[in-house]
Parts: sequence; structure tokens; C-alpha cells
Amino acid sequence: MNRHDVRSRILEKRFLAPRHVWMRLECDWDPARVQPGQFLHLWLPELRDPLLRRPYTIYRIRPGEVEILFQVVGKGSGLLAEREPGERVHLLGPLGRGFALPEPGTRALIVGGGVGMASLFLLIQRLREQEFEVEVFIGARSRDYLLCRDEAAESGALVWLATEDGSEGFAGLVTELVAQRLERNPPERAVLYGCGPTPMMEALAKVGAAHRLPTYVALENRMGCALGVCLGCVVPIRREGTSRYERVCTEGPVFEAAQVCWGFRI
Amino acid sequence: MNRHDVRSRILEKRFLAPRHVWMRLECDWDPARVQPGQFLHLWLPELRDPLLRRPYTIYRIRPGEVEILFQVVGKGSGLLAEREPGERVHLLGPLGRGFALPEPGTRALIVGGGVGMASLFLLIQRLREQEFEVEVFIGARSRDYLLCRDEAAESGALVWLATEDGSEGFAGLVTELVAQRLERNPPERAVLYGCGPTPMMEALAKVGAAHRLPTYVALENRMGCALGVCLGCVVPIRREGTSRYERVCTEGPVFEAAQVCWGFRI
Amino acid sequence: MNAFQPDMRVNIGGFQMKNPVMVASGTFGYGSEYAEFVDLNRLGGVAVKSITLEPRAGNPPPRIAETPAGMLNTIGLQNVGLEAFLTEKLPYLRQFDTSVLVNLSGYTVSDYVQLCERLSEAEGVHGLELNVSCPNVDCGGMQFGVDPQLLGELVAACRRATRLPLIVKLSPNVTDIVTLARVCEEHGADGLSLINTLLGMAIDVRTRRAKLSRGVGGLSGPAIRPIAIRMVWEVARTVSLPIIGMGGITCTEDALEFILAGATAIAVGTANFVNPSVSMEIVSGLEAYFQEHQIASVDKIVGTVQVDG
Amino acid sequence: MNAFQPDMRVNIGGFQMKNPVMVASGTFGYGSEYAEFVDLNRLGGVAVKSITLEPRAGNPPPRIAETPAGMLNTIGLQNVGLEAFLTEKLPYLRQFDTSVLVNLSGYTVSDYVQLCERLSEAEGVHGLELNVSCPNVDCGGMQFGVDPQLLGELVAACRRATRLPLIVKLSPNVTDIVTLARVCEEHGADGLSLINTLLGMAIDVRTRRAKLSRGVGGLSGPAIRPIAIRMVWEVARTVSLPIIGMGGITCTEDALEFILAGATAIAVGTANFVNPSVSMEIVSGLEAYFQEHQIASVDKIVGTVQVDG
Ligand SMILES: Cc1cc2nc3c(=O)[nH]c(=O)nc-3n(C[C@H](O)[C@H](O)[C@H](O)COP(=O)(O)OP(=O)(O)OC[C@H]3O[C@@H](n4cnc5c(N)ncnc54)[C@H](O)[C@@H]3O)c2cc1C
Ligand SMILES: Cc1cc2nc3c(=O)[nH]c(=O)nc-3n(C[C@H](O)[C@H](O)[C@H](O)COP(=O)(O)OP(=O)(O)OC[C@H]3O[C@@H](n4cnc5c(N)ncnc54)[C@H](O)[C@@H]3O)c2cc1C
Ligand SMILES: Cc1cc2nc3c(=O)[nH]c(=O)nc-3n(C[C@H](O)[C@H](O)[C@H](O)COP(=O)(O)O)c2cc1C
Ligand SMILES: Cc1cc2nc3c(=O)[nH]c(=O)nc-3n(C[C@H](O)[C@H](O)[C@H](O)COP(=O)(O)O)c2cc1C
Ligand code: FES
Ligand code: FES
Repeated sequence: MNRHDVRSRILEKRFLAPRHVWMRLECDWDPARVQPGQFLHLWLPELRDPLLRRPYTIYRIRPGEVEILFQVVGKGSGLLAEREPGERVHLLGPLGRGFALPEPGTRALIVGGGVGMASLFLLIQRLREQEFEVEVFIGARSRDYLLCRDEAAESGALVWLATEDGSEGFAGLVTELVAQRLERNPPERAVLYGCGPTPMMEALAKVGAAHRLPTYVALENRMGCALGVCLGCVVPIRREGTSRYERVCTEGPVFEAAQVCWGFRI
Repeated sequence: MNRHDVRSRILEKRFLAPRHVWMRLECDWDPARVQPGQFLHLWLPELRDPLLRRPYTIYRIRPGEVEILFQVVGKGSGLLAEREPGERVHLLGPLGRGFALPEPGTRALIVGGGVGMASLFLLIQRLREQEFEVEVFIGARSRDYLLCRDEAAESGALVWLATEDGSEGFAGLVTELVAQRLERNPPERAVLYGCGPTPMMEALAKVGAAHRLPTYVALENRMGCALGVCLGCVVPIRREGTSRYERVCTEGPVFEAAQVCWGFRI
Repeated sequence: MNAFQPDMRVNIGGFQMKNPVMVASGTFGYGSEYAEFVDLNRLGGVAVKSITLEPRAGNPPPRIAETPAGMLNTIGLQNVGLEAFLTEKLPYLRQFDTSVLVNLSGYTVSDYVQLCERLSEAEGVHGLELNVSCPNVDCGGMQFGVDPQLLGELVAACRRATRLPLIVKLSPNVTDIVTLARVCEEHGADGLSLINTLLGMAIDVRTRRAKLSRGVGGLSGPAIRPIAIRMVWEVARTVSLPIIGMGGITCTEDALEFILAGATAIAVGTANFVNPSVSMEIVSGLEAYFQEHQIASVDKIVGTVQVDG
Repeated sequence: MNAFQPDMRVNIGGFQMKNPVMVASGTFGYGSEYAEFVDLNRLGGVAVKSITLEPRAGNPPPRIAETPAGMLNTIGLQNVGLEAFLTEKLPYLRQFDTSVLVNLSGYTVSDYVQLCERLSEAEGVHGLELNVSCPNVDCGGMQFGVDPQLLGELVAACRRATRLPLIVKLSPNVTDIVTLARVCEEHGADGLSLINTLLGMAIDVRTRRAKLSRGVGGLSGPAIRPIAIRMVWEVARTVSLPIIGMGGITCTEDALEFILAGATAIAVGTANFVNPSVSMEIVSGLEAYFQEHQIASVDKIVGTVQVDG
């Protein structure tokens, strides 16, 4: 395998919204070997509280540096958001199994909820590089939280927006927008890719099933090691008729939505 | 009493030596009510590791601000030294019983070891303001660690220096220098004040006893509350023939050296 | 403005408090030391430092050491003794509208009984807390706290010696806290305090000496909170005595964790050392939480944590 | 250049290691997962994740939660089972010059005995570690770990079933660890592992649900180190079996703390998750320490901590 623990430094930081942070970090991983949807496990060295690392998807990567995009939700992300350029972080990665690109000629419908878009930008980029038709559905609470809309549009993808409060685009859940889009104009050959909160992924799985579209979702779970060892990050997955626990950090984070036994708690 | 818990910010920071840091902090305590030798209990808010506050003597105080001078020895001082101007700290104080000024006409011999000088500068200042004759004995490992020499000289005190490696002044322990000074030219009426590592304070107590001089020393101990509650900071003190445990944070940090039952461990 | 006024009062087997927030024994002195930082009238209750019949000098230094998210102490029950407590310390506390829980400790059943009798006559004592769990003296009650037989006898004897609410403070250094809690219930206790400190040790690698003078000491602080929460939950599910929960509480959220686990009241210990006004912040924080969630009274959520399976 | 070459080898009742640094069961998988970060040839030993006779699915999520300086887990002994271990996992470990300690767990004495017998025949197993202390399954051996009678019977039965070094991993959730350690000694164990996780619980105040699916789980990490050090010290003073010390080790200094307290070897657990190469850093760090202080071999400092009184 191809995993490293890099002693890195923060190169740049920007608040995109009051609780959304973008960071550029030193990192020497080969961009060509990073799959879209893979993640890194970030440590603020020497801290004992929080004790554990925090997983963040690789938002963008270039030779010598990697970008992440994260939301401040608790102690770990709060402390990270306070760090300034020059300060040290350790990056373990690239980790997990990412999104596989579809057969040529397939239309890719990409559905991101909130900060879930961070996991999808690399996928959009790779798909567009190979000239797939891409439609991107971006959902958020309100317009200030719509992430990556310009980047997606610039890549040549068709961009759909949904906000829960109706402050921009479709008023409602982004999965409802996807369902409408599919009903009004069912595509020939298409695949759904999604990342966002677990209930949204479950809703997307239903939309995908209703339209008989292969659907891939990136899941989240609390993580200990992120190396497949602690068995802390499992979710129930159905394969060949029987269900068993699989690790989000190793078998995932991307799973085929139809195989996920929804209803688990993380 | 007169104690406060101030939400403060760091105003300025400077490294005086690789492991010696000077800091100026926001603080609205009335300088007139701070005794020389009193200390503050400093918290890096929200941290759980280290969990406890750290005691530092009030090095200097002016309306609106306080200065401390500290050595990097472990985790707490290490993290504090990394903090930059603008960052938050909480200051509990002023705490403890400081040095009492002597009877008029008494000569004050002030003996500081290493960063112990931080506890003595305010005393020197107050004594000189009241035109006491003051001699200051500064001891350190080597010349780079001799603290406050210029400030002491500017105040009009007579300054003696001692380094263990002989790189400046007397070559040896500062308490040996004090003993020499007292033997060569015994003063009429004098008092000894000291601050430094516990073994040095014990040595100073012996010098004081040999010359029958009242001797006051500022002691250190591990502290929990610094408010007299946890009983964690006690040292054995002999009063009226019986010895008992007294609190460095409340009965101290300044004790009469002859009353301290030396040999305790901190 | 929020018109909703939750009822914050709680009752620990007759020990009445205006709100569920106490300060833990040994971490708040006898009240006066925190006067500049805490309005005692706002506190639900104060548990005073353990009292013994005679004054005690305590253990030699070093008495404390820091550990990750915790601290060790071996104070050794240093205290002024019963007489000085009654004449010098209690009058101060009587000035305030807060409930006073006197924590007591001894070598023998008779020590405890005498303390119960004398304290029952004193004005301004609202409840007694038996410390059967101090790890820092050779005979600090810890033998009672780990042996169901001895504990039963002690509780029964103290029960006969006082009509004040009788709360037993249990040791967490046991295989089965539930059995000991049941023994207290059967022998007439009115409530339980959970938990005292865990036995721990730390070594200075440089000097190769134990960091504490007696080697071992009691571990407190956030590090032990998960253990305390577990014990409160286990006991609350099986024993009907009301519980004062403590161990690592540093903020409102931590206090709520204990209440959800099954504690009717909570006590702040080590955190007082770090943030002297933390108990006040928790009083306000709990009030705000009950208002925001329109919870009418504390008992509505005591022990209501959901567990999946 | 330092010419002084300390002898870093240690021997836990026949379980030989080239240095005292192990990785703890359940925190290092079966070795291959850490291949990019750890040179297994440099490690003294590897304790593999608990093996049971049959494969086990483990507990539902959520399985882990963070606490101050610690973490809770309720993995529930998810493992591939004995057969898959022998055919799929053990061959990988055999490639390396490190000592393999197979940790095993069961419901009944017969489960343990069968595991001992089968594993004794396998090539590349250097020692057996009986897990009598898993808090995360209804019958995960924990009943053995808290009951001297049951523990004695289990150890005796396993002793008859194997000639491999037999190490018992004790639970810290007991009143008196020394009694249980003595029982192991009397019934033929060769060594002890101290400690497994402490029972703990955490509650999500927002959802009012336990953070772990089963409510309670095992607490590990730096938070528990003072408790582990205390237990190692207590046992080392009274029982002559060699000890593998663990609980919250994150660096060389922590490892030395255990050795001074009385552990002959040490194991790194939770810290592997945080810093995957930490075990390597401790191997180098200990070597440097022994060189710097001119300590000829590990046993020279095992249990040499000084306590004042
Ligand atoms: C594979 C993967 C990729 C992710 N990528 C991103 C990303 O690109 N941007 C982003 O903003 N977030 C991402 N997340 C979620 C992110 O890891 C959590 O928001 C973060 O761990 C919260 O930590 P905290 O200390 O701020 O919150 P706290 O609530 O204080 O955390 C407490 C504990 O819960 C865990 N936790 C809490 N929320 C989550 C969650 N949603 N998922 C997993 N663990 C959680 C934490 O890791 C920690 O152990 C990703 C999660 C996973 C599993
Ligand atoms: C009244 C008083 C005034 C002080 N004034 C100053 C000052 O002006 N400048 C200065 O540099 N130092 C001063 N000290 C010492 C200073 O408090 C310690 O150096 C500091 O607490 C070490 O913390 P740490 O986390 O860096 O070290 P660590 O070794 O990691 O600390 C571990 C624990 O030991 C305690 N500890 C360690 N060394 C000491 C010590 N020498 N005294 C007390 N507790 C200790 C810490 O508080 C902490 O609880 C003073 C101490 C006292 C009691
Ligand atoms: C310095 C110190 C002294 C203590 N003294 C006593 C005591 O005298 N009697 C007692 O019952 N508990 C005593 N305790 C235990 C506390 O009351 C409390 O049960 C324990 O510290 C756990 O709570 P915490 O983690 O919030 O501190 C003491 C604790 C500390 C830290
Ligand atoms: C996620 C996890 C899984 C564990 N699984 C096992 C196990 O299967 N068998 C066992 O004996 N101990 C198990 N343990 C306990 C560790 O081996 C170790 O005893 C404990 O975690 C204390 O060490 P630490 O604080 O360094 O982690 C596990 C610990 C963790 C954190
Ligand atoms: S996080 Fe440890 S196995 Fe996935
Ligand atoms: S530090 Fe608590 S009594 Fe002095």
C-alpha cells in the first residue's frame, strides 16, 4: 500500500463561512495515486484532549500540497480552525477506498450536502478531465453554505442548487431536487455519487433505487485508527445475502448505497 | 480580600534566553495593593492537559498590565511560551503573602537564584522607592541566565553576580558569595530576602542563621487551587515549638527561613 | 424573555437543595475561601472538607501531582477537627442560604457515630455525608467502602445516631459498586454520593521516585468522568436511593451527563481549582438548559439516558 | 558514539523478547495493517487481537467515543475466529523476527482450553495471553477476571492444555487486583498483563443517548495511566510473576514509568491509533535511555521506584 504519516505545516487558511474553513497544507503525496473520496487522518501533535485524530476528505491535491475543507462542529475541528499558517499538523493518508469512475458514456449525477461537497470536488475534476457529462447537485441550509458552486461550474459541469430555506435555487432538500430531475427527464445511462449526512445518504439511496441507478455514497463514522485495526468505524453492509460489519476507513468510506443496511447510528 | 480572576490577553512576549520568557499581560489590579512576592495563578483556558493552573510571581505591575518572567521547564510553561500576543489567559490573583519591608535603616540583602529573581524585582523597587540600602546577589548557571542585572543596578542597588561556571562574577554558588560578603564586612542591621530553588533557600537559611540575620524566603510547591482550599501545597513549618503543615499559597509563599523545617520534598 | 420557570429544586432523601449544583468535599474548603468568586446563596449545596473527631495533620508533601486530564492527591484528611469546625467554620456557612452537607471520616464505627451525634445537634448542618472511601490514610474509612459487611454495620450505626439525611459517599475502587449501594439502602441511608477518587500513582522518571509522598493517591478530574458516569448509571438502574453525582465535572454539559445517567444532584470538585467560578456557571447553565428545553423540573430527566440495545 | 550496549532482552516467564516493547491486543490488528509505519522486526513482541473459537461479528455501531485524554470502545471481540487466524493471519506474522503473543477469549473454560490446545500446535505462536477481562460482551471472560475461584479454575485448566508461556491479562475493574494476581500465580500462570480497559460510559447530552451502542465500554488511553501504574506497582510488590504493563503509554517516559513501577515489558495500545510509529519511537527511546544512564539490562530498573515513607 501507499500510506504515509506526514509531518506537515499549515500553508494557508481561510474562513469560507463562519463555521466553514478551507486549509492548504504541506503534503508530498503523489496526486496521481489519490482516488477521489479518499481521506486523511489529521493530528494536532502532542494533544491529549482531544486524544484522537480527525478524518477529513482530500478536497484537492497538487504536488507538494493538499487542501481540506471542513466544518467547525466540536473540539477537534474548533482547535484546528484556530491554528495559523506555519503551525504543525500530522497527516496520515491517503486512506480508504474512494469513488470509482463509471463506464465511458455514463452520465454522472453528483449530490453533495453541506460540507459533503468537500469529498466530491476531486471526483468532479477527474470526471470532467475524462469528459464525462456531469451534473452537480449542491444542497445546503441556506445560500451562504453552498460550497464549490463556482469550481463545479468552471469544470464544465451542470450545477443545480437547493437550499432548505429557499434562499437560493430549489427550496427543499437536495435529494428531492435530484428525484424531480430524474422524473422529469430520466437519463439513459447514469450513476449517482453522494456525500453528506447519513440521513441524506439514505434518502439518496432510495432515489437511486427508485430509478434503478447505481448509487455510491461516502459514509462517515467515528474513527480511531483509520488503518483498519481498531474496528471502531464499522457499519452494517449486506453482501451476497448476508450482512456484516465493514470498516468505513478501509472497505469505505465509499459504499454502494444498495448494500448499506440503513438505520445504523454513528 | 482582594483576589480576582481576570480574563486577560497576552500583550507582549520576548525570549530573554532560550528557555526564559518575559510576558506582559492585560490586568487591572491596583498596583498599590500588590505586595512584592505575591503571585498569580495562570490558566490556559479550556485545556484539560495540563489540567491545572500554573503559579507565577508578579514580576512587575503597572496600571492595566502585569509582567511575568518564567522558565520553560515542562508542559505548562512550554505551552505558555508558545502563545502569542492576543491569545487568552486567565489570571487569578494577587495571591499569597509577600515580603514585608524591614524597619527603616535596615540594609536589605536580596538573593535570587535563576528565575527566582522574578520574585524579587518588585521588592527591590519598593525598597529603593523608600530609600533603603539594597544589595542584590544574582546567581545563575552561567552569564546568559543572569536575570534583572540592569534593572537592579538602575534602581540604585549594589549588584553582585555569581555564576556556577564562572563565566561572570563570582565563580560558585550565589549563597557562597553572600556568606563571603557577610564575613568580610558584617553589616550593622540587615535582613536577607531570597528566592530560588529549595536547596538554595535552605543554604541561604544557614547563612542567615550563622550571621544571626532575619531571613525571609519565597518557597515553591506544586499547587492545585492556590486559594488555600486543596491543601496540596503545604510545607512543614515550626511555630511556637511545634511543627505543622502550612500552605505555600496562603501562609506563604514567603516564610521566615528559621521556621521552615527543611528537608521536605516538593 | 422566557416566561417558563423550571423548578430547579431537588431532594436527596430529605437533604433539600434549591438547585442540583453542589461543590464536592475537599475542593471548596469551608466556603469562605471562595467568597470572592462564588455567591454561596446561589449554590444548591456545599459539602465541606472531611471532618474527623480530632484535628489531623495530613500527609507529608508532595501531596499532589498532575496526570493527563486529571490530578492525584494524597492530602490525608488534614482538617481542623470537629470542635474547631463547629466553632470556627460552621458559623460562616450559616450566613448563607445554601444547604450544608458535612462530610465525616473516622477510624472506627464509634468515631463515625460520635461525629453523627455531635453534628446532629449543631445548627446549620442539613445533612451528613459518610466518607467511607478516602484512599489516602491507612484507616480512612476505605476499609468500610470496599466490604459490604462492614459498610452495612457502619451505615446502620450512623442511622441510629442521627435523624439528619444520611448520604454515603462510595469508593469507585470496587468490583461491584451496585452491591455496596444496595447495602447502604438496606441499612437506612438516604442517598449516595458517587464517586470518590480512584486509586492511582505517578512516577517521576527523572528522579525514579513516586510523585506523591505516599506513593499512591486519589485520581480526580475529567479523566475519571467516564468511570463515574458508568457507576452512577449502574447504581441508578438498580437502587432507588437518590444520587449526588461527581467525578470530572467541568461545565454544564458534564453536569447534564450525570443527571441523564441517574444523578439527582451533582458536585463539582477538581474543576473549582481550575476555574473558581465554575459552580456558578453551571447553576446558570442548567437553568438556561431547562428553560430552553421547557423541562419543568429536574426529576423529569434524571436517569433518562437512552441505550440502544 | 556510545560504546555501551545495554542488554534490552526480557523474559516474561519463558516468553522471550528482544526488547521490552510490545503492542497491545486489539490495537495493532494482526500486524500487517501497520506494515508501512512499523518494522515488526524491531518490536519486542506483538499481542494480536483477541481470538475466539468461532468468528465474531462484534457489537453494533457506535463503537467508540472520545473522553478527556481517553477513549471508550465497545468493539465486542469482533474477530476472524481461530481457523482464519491460523491460515490467514499467523503466516504473515511468522515472517518477522518478533515474539507473537496470541490473545484468546471465550465463554467457557472449555473454549479457552480448546484455544490453548490448538494454538499450542501452531508454528510461530510464542505465548498465550488469556483475556479474562473484556468488558464488551456479556460473557467475554470478564466473569473470570473478577472472581478468584473461577479464575483459578480457568488458569489451571489452560495450564494443563499448553506448554507455551501462559500470560493472564487481568481486569482493572476489581477491588483487589493483588488477590487475583496471586490466584494466577498459584495456578500456574507464567506472567501477567496489566491492565485491560476500565468500564466507562459517556452520554451525548444533545440526543440524550449513550455514546456507545451498548451503553458502557472500555476506557483506555492516557487518562487511565495512573490507575495502571498503581496496579502494576501493587502487584509487582507482592507477586513474583513478571508483568507486561500497559494503559495509556504514549512515549518513552510513560514506558519507563511502568518499568520503574514493576513491569518487565510494556505494551502500547491506544497510542498506536494516534501515532502509528509510536512503538518504534519507544524502542529507540528506551535504548537511548539505557545507554545514557549506563544501565546494563532491563531488570536492573524493574520495580525500582522509590516511595518516601
Ligand atoms: C472519511 C471521513 C471524511 C470526512 N471528511 C470531512 C470533510 O472533508 N470535512 C468535514 O468538515 N468533515 C469531514 N468529516 C467529518 C469530520 O471528521 C468530523 O466533523 C470531525 O471528526 C468532528 O470532530 P470534532 O472534534 O470537531 O467534533 P466532536 O463532536 O467534538 O467529536 C467527537 C468525536 O466524534 C467524532 N465525530 C464527530 N462527528 C463526526 C462525524 N460526522 N464523522 C465522523 N466522526 C465524527 C470525532 O472524530 C471525535 O472522535 C469526515 C468524516 C469521515 C469519517
Ligand atoms: C508561588 C510560586 C511562584 C512561582 N513563580 C515563578 C516565576 O515567577 N517564574 C518561574 O519561572 N517559575 C515560577 N514558579 C515555578 C513554576 O510555577 C513552575 O516552573 C511551573 O509550574 C512548572 O510547570 P510546567 O508545566 O512547565 O512543568 P511540569 O514539570 O510539567 O509541571 C508538572 C506539575 O508540577 C508542578 N511544578 C513543577 N515544577 C514546579 C515548581 N518549581 N514549583 C511549583 N510547582 C511546580 C506544576 O505546577 C505542575 O502541576 C513559581 C512557583 C510558585 C509555587
Ligand atoms: C484535593 C482533594 C481533596 C479531597 N478531599 C476529600 C475529602 O476530604 N473527603 C471526601 O469525601 N472527598 C474528598 N475529595 C474527593 C472529591 O470530593 C470528589 O469526590 C472527587 O475529587 C471526584 O470529583 P472531581 O473529579 O470533580 O474532583 C477530594 C478531592 C480532591 C481533589
Ligand atoms: C479498540 C480497542 C480494542 C481492544 N481489543 C482488545 C482485545 O481484543 N483483547 C484484549 O485483551 N484487549 C483489548 N484491548 C485493550 C488493550 O489491549 C489495552 O489493554 C488497553 O487498551 C489499555 O492500554 P492503552 O491505554 O495503551 O490502550 C483493546 C483496546 C482498544 C482501545
Ligand atoms: S477507524 Fe479503526 S478500523 Fe476504521
Ligand atoms: S494550592 Fe491549594 S491549598 Fe495551596
